[in-house]
Amino acid sequence: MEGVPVITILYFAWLRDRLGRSSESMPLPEGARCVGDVIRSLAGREGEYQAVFGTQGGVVRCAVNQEFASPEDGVRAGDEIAFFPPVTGG
Amino acid sequence: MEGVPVITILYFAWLRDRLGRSSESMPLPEGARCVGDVIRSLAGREGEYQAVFGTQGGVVRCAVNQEFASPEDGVRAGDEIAFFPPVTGG
Amino acid sequence: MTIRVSVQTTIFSMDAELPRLMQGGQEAGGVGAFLGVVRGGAGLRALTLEHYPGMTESMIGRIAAEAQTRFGLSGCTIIHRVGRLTVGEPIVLVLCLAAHRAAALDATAFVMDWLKTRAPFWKREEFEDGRTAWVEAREADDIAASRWARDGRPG
Amino acid sequence: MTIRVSVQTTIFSMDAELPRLMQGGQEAGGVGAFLGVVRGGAGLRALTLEHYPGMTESMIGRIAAEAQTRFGLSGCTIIHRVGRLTVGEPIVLVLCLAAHRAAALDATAFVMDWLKTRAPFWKREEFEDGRTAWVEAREADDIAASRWARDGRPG
Repeated sequence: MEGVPVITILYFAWLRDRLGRSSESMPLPEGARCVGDVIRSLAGREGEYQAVFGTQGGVVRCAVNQEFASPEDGVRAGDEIAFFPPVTGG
Repeated sequence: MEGVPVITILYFAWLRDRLGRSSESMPLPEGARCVGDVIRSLAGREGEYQAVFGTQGGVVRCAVNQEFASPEDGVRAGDEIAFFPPVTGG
Repeated sequence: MTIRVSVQTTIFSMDAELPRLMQGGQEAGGVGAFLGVVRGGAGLRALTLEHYPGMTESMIGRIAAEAQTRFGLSGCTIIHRVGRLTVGEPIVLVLCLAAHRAAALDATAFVMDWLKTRAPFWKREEFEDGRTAWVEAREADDIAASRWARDGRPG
Repeated sequence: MTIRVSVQTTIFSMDAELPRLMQGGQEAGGVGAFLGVVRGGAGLRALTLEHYPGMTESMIGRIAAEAQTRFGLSGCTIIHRVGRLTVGEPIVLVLCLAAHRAAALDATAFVMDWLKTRAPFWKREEFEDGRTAWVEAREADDIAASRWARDGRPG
């Protein structure tokens, strides 16, 4: 498996509910260099993905390797990328 | 005892230590109408009273019937008048 | 609204106080709290707290009522110990129940500032060498209390 | 300085947390605290709290360390529950140990404001009629958190 550029994606809260999964492993999309590239790839899928990452993408927050991240932040093979709504703890 | 104009005086903290008593009953001093009159009467006593209510009177605080009071506040027979240093609770 | 005021020699329990406070209502979202303890250092061994029985309870009750009005509290508990307390022991507990955290924490600060300046307690320090001394009032406490007096009332 | 961070399903005890916190030192004069509970009303029955394991603990640990530096704390305890919690149940406990009350209470407000905006927790509401809904983030929480960002850092 060495050399296969895979990323792990986690979904929380209503993103998980709507997408019907809490995580997935996928190859780093062709040419993807930043979080925004991954989002565009996910928005290109059918069904809920398009709604969650396209239409409603503005409210989706992201973390890369457990650090809050912006669409401009870089991604690499092996990264853990999480998508979730704005936090509501405390 | 009806008609004898008596006041109760309480002393707290270092005032009590220096005066050697925590309370006393005394007749309302002749012509006394306010807290200041009582203070002047006590300052006229010998020994520690003079020091506590004269020289150091500036830091002494007062309550009349368990309400903070100023030298100008009135006193009447039956009143409970307390003298103490600035409070240091909490 | 539940107000509870106690001046006591015995220790208190935060866990035991909470259910009583929380009777203040389901609409409450949080409890602001402050627990004061005897601060050590400079050879201090213990404090002895003296108070003015009767006046203490009435002043603390008024402080609680004022906090309730000003911050819209659903409950307020103020427990102040008296007697001899060694370094590290709890002196005072303030609990303020409110719908939101800002009101709960602001009310807690308000109550503490007023307790320091309006409740008739006096502390005597006892040092390891046997020396004792009455604690002098801190100007900083008067300044802290004055920040709440925007309505011009002295207390 | 003692920092303790816990994300747990079980209830916590303020009394049990205090001795651990107080190991922070004899120089401490007080503990500021906030206890958040599930606020009732509008037919709410319970909340379910979800979090991002790993990231939650690391973010809370950073918030505690930041509070320690900024307010000179001697100790900081942050316990956040996850899972299903009914109305009135405790969600979060923050304890900040400091030499003086102002620092202890300000630090407590600081930690709560940052927890609300920087710790990856999400709440789902469950109503008496069986309906459920994810809680939306409050703009007021972002504003509350931004008041601490005088150094220009976003969090």
